[in-house]
Amino acid sequence: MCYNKHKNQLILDRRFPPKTMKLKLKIVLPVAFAVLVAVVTVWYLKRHSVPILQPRGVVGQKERGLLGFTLLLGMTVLVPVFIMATVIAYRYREDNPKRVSYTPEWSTHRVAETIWWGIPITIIAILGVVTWRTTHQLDPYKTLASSKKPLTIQVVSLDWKWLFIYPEQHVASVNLAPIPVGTSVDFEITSDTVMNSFWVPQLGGQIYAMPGMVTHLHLLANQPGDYAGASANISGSGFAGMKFTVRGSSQANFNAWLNTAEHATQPLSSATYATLAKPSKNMAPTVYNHVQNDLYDTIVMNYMMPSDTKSTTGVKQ
Amino acid sequence: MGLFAGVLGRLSWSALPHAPITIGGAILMVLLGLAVAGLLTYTKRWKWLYREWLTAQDPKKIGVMYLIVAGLMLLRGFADVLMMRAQQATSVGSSHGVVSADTFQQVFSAHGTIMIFFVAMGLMFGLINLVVPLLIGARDVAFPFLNAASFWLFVAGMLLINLSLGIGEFSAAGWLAYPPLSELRYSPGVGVDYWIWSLQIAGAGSLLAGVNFLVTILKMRAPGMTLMKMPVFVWSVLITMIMVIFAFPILTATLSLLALDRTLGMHFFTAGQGGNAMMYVNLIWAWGHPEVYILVLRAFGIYSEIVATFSRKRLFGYSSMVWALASIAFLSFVVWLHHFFTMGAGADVNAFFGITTMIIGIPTGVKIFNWLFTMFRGRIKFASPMIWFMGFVFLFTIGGMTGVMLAVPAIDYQVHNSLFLVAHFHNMIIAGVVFGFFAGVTYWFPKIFGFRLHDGLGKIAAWCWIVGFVLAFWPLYILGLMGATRRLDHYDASTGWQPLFIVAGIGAVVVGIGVFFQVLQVVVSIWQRNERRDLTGDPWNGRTLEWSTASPAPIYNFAVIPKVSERDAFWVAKQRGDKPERPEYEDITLPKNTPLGMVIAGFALIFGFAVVWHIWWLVLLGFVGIVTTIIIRANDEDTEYTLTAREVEKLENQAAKKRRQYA
Amino acid sequence: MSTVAATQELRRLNAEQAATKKTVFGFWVYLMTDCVLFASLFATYAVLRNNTFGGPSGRQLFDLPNVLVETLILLTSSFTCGIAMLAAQRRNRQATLAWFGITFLLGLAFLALELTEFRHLVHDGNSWRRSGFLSAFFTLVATHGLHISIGLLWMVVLLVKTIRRGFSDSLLKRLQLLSMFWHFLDVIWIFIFTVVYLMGAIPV
Amino acid sequence: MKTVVADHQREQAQLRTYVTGFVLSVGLTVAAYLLVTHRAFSAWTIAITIAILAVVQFMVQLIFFLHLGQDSKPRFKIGVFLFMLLIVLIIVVGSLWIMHSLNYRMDMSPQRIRDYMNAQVGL
Repeated sequence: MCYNKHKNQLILDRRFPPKTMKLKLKIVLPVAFAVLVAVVTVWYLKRHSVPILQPRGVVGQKERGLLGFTLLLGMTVLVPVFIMATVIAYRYREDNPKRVSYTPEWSTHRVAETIWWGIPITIIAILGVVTWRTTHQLDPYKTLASSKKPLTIQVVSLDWKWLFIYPEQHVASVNLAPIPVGTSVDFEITSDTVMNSFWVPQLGGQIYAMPGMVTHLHLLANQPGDYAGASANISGSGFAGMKFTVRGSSQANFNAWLNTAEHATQPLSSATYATLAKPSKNMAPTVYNHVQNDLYDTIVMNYMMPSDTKSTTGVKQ
Repeated sequence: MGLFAGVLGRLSWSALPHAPITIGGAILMVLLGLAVAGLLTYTKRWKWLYREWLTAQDPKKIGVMYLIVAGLMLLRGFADVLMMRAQQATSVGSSHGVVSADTFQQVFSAHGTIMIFFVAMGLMFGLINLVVPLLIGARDVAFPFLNAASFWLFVAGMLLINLSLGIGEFSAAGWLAYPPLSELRYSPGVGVDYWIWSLQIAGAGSLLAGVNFLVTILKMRAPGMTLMKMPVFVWSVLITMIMVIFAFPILTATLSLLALDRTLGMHFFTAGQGGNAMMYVNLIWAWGHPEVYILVLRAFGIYSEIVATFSRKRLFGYSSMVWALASIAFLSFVVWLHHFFTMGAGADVNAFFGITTMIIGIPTGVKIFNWLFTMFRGRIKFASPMIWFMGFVFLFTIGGMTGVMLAVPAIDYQVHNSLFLVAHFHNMIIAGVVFGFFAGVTYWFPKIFGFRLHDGLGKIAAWCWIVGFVLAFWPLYILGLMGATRRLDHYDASTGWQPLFIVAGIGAVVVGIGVFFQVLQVVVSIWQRNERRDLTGDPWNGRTLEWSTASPAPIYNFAVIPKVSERDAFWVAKQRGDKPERPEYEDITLPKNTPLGMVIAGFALIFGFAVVWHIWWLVLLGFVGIVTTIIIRANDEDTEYTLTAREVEKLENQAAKKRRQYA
Repeated sequence: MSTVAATQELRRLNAEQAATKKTVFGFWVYLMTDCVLFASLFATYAVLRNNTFGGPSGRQLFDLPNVLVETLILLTSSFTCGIAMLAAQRRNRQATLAWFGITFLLGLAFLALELTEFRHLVHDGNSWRRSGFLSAFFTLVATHGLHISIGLLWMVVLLVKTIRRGFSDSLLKRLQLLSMFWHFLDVIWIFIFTVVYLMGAIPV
Repeated sequence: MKTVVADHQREQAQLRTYVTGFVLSVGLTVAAYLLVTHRAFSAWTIAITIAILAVVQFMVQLIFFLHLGQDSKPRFKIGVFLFMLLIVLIIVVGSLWIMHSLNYRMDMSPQRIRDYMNAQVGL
């Protein structure tokens, strides 16, 4: 029977779960489970590439530091709450044999309340100051301080591929963007299809690619290497394939790549661009040369002005 | 197709589903419907269903129907979860998993929309209908007919979104359908229209319910119950209703603009022609963020009630809890830009919204400390609601911490739209909102149905949900840091992500076991209902007014409206041990049952379906139907009946006699 | 016996009055949500104001004298609606019907002027498909026009009810709601008139 | 008898408020209209003044026609109204601030954006 009429009190259902599970187990088991999860996590992170925690770009390193700082700040609230919750739940449980005080009417305590209004406020104040400073410091529109001459790459997100145009060098490449190491690279990003998000986790940060608008993202690679990039905003059925690589390379390798690009077989005129703009998935990296110089501006302007005034791109509105 | 095109707009045979998964889902839904219809005809209960439930105006009946519909939608949403986990665990390198990319995108769009709009909002309005009139000592809501109409509009929205499984397809643009992807040019199908119109209809239902409950709480409290003497759950409902009435019009406006873009060729958010897609993102999140706080604030209210009752102590710091609720409500309207830090706004704008987002963490932290100090020096009885609460405390704090991390714009640049973000908001919604409702439903179940739920099974379900949640979403936090974006239907083997997706799949299965135990709990409790009956109306030694009346609560809630003099009125009365004096009954006027609420929603469903398929004559018919039904209802004079004092006395004695039989 | 009946009657009257105040408050809350709906449309219009995509802007399209006449008509209809409510409180059926009739005609005139303005715009090729600005303009002004039509339909329903069944408390309550709705629409039009038309016509 | 007279007086007072409300509204509308059509001041001052005139007319309509603020003790009506104003301000001003900041950085001419970026040297 589960309801005892005389004592007008609820007897927990003894039949299920089995009586034998000791109370201590109910605390030790979750703690053990949490420790196991933490250990497996650390082991797993050690053995796999974790771009956000192993950045190779100046911006990425600053952002990782900020992530660590905020995590620690958060821990100063999380750990006390976990400890208090466990201790209070254990000590003041109903069937605690030890005599513990029971004050049903006690419901306010000035000092305690000022403490837990005060502490979160100070923590958030600290974090607020840090946020204000770092948001201005890490503004994607800022050029990064570097000894070398900054490089501009115009990025156009298409239906499920990325087009990188090197305006000064008049070459273009799809799904592969070599950049010289140690240079502040200004990515001028727009889209000729739906909204995408240009994201290179290992170099740091992302920004939306939107049709008819130009957004800027400055990245700087500290050392050579292939850095995976992806679109972080759903853009239709080929979204999972919208991957590209930013190849940090020494100045020599970068110049070598430019040479091969200049002698590429296909020029990037508006006609070839029109075929390129047609939807296609998982396109292998290809290179174009003799890029038509106002191609990028036309792509952007196509959405700003009616196309009858000046239209070269094949993609009709 | 000449004549045919005009008559049925875009609707044609090709609208039937092709992909195996959707065909299976559609057939399952049809079979389920037929089974229920068959059962009703077999037990000859159609009349009973129509008389007792479909035309009901009693908020408790409407609340039960909300819970049933939301429960069904939880199962459907959970089916989407299993499909997504299976796809993401298997679709690596050469293999393309269980579903095609396009179906996968429809699955996650449907999952998000159903879970937020039809499960969370449904459970919430269900609980509020059931309990708020009881908590404030009222007999009914302010506008009973409006209450029934908003429930049926909610059902019409639910039906429209489920119709998209069988006829046509659903939106593949995510649960918030950002343009230009959701514009005609990139989503030419009917998917996005289904999404828009099911949300418009359900959203209208929510808005009307918001107005209704705001007026109920402000105007129909028991005599003597001032605002600061209300139970904290009623405070959280009052504040949430204020947020509902000021957030949902933004959703209605934004969805209408997108609908105008798609139907009349306007250019609000189109890529060219002067449209500005960024404005859509701005408006949808100006509603979006208050919406998620609308969900979580009421779960906070439920936790306050549960912790106070099960610790057998007054809630700690009542006024600071109310101030925390009010400050969260206001702050929730000034933070929405943290959903698009990475769109390219200036550093000042990003920093401002980052800081306001962090400030919301303060009142939430205060509430958690207040709950812990309510438990401090109490006598805590760990029934299953308290297990849900303990799960909430541990998991929600982790979610809160990752939320504060995401509030820093520079960090958000790294993890925006990654699985880290997905894990964060699931942390908040599952650990916060869903655990809160399961605890609330278990807590108030005896007051609604007269018998208690099986507590042991409830605890196992709670543990399954907690462990399953950690297994399902902790890997997602790691995957987010490893560079995995959300909504991926395929990824390369070289990324090393597959083991984590498999663990997440196992987590989903464990949560599935938890859901199974919940269904088992309900079935077992119904099976043993005579043993588990609650005869005193106060199974948990409660503190607030709803435990002073019998359970299941009679149709008029209170034979005599109680007088209230201070907080936790019922607890104080019990402590003083004053005998309930002989009640002198009075006449009670109650609303008559009417099917018109259902009829309006039926016409709204026809209107929505017709607009989706451009069947213009049916659109006109639907609209005219709605207007005429409203006019008919407005002219209908005798909408109430009165129970004379003697009838009330007879009903009370009958109920008392039945209770004595069970004892 | 009479005291019991009197208290019964008093309690019924109080209940009646409480019910009216509750409904009026409920409708007022609904009007506030409509304000937020219009605020979203105003915000969208303000953002898309200059997105004319090469097409004509407000300055070329708006015929200010016509709009001034519309505004004055709506103000007068708001005034006559006030007078009609006074007559209704006096339960003078003739005066109420007359004044509400005038309010109805003024509302209809406002709607007619607005529709002709729309027809001219569409006729000259500046329909809502032409540009973001025109979409926002048509939607904002037409939503207000839609609310006006709902108000007019509501007025017809209530006038027919007054003619057929004369005054009852619930009818007075509904007339009060209608007049609140009508004054509210007038307030919204003030902002449309200022933000859309006047600010649109300021020579920059 | 006394109640009838009181009603009459109350009605006259009500009529007077409607008339003054109406005259004020018409006056404000025409004033704003003339300001715009006679280009007497700079665009900026005209915009500000007609905005103020609109707000004044808004208040006139609220007080004279919608009888705001004269309800019973727990003033929920005016409470809901003020919170609505707050939300409307947040949405409209917030949206404009955000969209201005977005557009300012989004479709600038290439030359101006280069200066903008160079002006703020980052890390």
